[in-house]
Amino acid sequence: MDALTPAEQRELEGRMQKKQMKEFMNMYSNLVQRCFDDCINGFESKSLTSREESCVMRCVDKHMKGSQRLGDRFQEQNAAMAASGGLSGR
Amino acid sequence: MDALTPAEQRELEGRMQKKQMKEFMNMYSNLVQRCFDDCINGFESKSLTSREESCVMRCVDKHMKGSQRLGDRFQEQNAAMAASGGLSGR
Amino acid sequence: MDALTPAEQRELEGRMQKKQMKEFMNMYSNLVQRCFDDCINGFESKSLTSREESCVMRCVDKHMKGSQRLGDRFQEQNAAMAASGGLSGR
Amino acid sequence: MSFLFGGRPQISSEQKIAQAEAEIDMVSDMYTRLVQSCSKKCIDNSYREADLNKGESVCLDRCVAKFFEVNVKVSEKMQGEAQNKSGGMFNM
Amino acid sequence: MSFLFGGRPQISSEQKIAQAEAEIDMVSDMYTRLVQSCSKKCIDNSYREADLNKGESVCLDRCVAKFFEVNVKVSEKMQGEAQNKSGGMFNM
Amino acid sequence: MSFLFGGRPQISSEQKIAQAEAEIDMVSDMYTRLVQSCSKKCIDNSYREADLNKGESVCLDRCVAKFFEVNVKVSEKMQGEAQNKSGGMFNM
Repeated sequence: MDALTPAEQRELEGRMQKKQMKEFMNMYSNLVQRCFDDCINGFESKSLTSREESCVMRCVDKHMKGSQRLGDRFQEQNAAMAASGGLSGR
Repeated sequence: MDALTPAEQRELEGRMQKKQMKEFMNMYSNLVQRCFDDCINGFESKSLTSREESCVMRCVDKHMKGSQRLGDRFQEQNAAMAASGGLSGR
Repeated sequence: MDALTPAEQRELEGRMQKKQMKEFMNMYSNLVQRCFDDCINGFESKSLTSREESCVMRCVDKHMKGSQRLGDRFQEQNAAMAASGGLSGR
Repeated sequence: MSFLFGGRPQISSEQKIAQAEAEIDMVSDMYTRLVQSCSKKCIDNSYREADLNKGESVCLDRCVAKFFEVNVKVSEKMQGEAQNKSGGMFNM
Repeated sequence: MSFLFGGRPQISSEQKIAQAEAEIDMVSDMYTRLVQSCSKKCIDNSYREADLNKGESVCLDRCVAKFFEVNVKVSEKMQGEAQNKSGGMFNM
Repeated sequence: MSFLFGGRPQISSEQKIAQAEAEIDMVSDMYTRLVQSCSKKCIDNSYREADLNKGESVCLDRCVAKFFEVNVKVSEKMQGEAQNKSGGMFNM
């Protein structure tokens, strides 16, 4: 792919900022839904039990650590692939 | 968050109209897929059996009532949360 | 629905091109995820086993043939429905 | 789906295009969902062979027909509902 | 969710609108997910009857309350994390 | 993925930006799917502890490597197909 000029680069970065916001919100919502689905299974009352609440807390913790780790590995692999001229071809 | 001026309010409403259309279509498609997945399980013929058809009808009915109910509760909770200054902060 | 003028038609086609690209990429990603989910189940090593690799190859083949077939049937049904004035009404 | 897209009088060029765009989006979304649902119901996920076998092929064909029929039924039902009560179930 | 949308000083009109839009998108996305999760947990998918029965209705009501509570807990937790370390877990 | 994005000659500035945008979207979509798939395969959903244990951590690392390898295999296969027949399987 041809390199972008600095002006094109700036335009691209502008467009990316909006997307990052969206992606962050999407990840946040995924986390809420995932931990709700995995931890909440009884509907005898309308408040969380203490057991459910601590499950949610551990769930959030674990998945944040998980995506941190996955993100690190993903970037390493992506960098390695770019260096070897992998998927993005040429 | 700062209040919007009337002009900004109108611009926002314009953008929202397109989204509402999209959301309605998305909900419609969800309903078709959900009731298809839950009610259709045999492929001995290419037409719906009467049993499948009535399952689909009840499925649509039940989920429309369900989302009506969920929407009502959602708005109540959202209003209560806004009143108490909850998630949207301040 | 009213027919579009040639100019409107061109504008619509322009908008569609971007979407087709997106849809193709989405289908590609679906295929990767689907075949990964169905074929990869052990994490004793960081490389694919030969068994996993051939499962992925057959999975891609089968799903490409499957979507080809589904696409053909879909277009037939859609054409039949348009001819009979079906869902799009009028 | 005339109940979704039908009948506003005197619309502008932009609205006409947006309406056509929405119809295409709807069809394309239906196709995506049909591929998901029918692949799941008809294709054996052990992938012992690369070709669709006879059973899978026939299942896919019938699955498309049934998916369309469900779509028609749901659409008719919702048009009926929309006529009975104005206002509607899907307002948020 | 003030930690998501809060407090940039001196923003333009376009930014104000975009921010309001983002909040609405967020609420609407939450509603979509709530419908998915609560329907799955509360509605019996054999569809023997077209009406919500008593058990399903009560379950749906409580499900909304619990979903909101989880949302609040997760939001509070992440605000806490965001204050402890600047930088953040979700950078890609 | 040069078969997706490669080689149109003489493109405008807008096209160059759109192409770069599409590549970023593709990478970001891959990351989202990888998080879904690898979390499901590696993280025990009873959440008895807040930390990743050794087994989960190793599983996540290997899962990323395998996900990339599958991505490469599928991409190579489709480039091969695309060269054999012009026209293509994914036209709708």
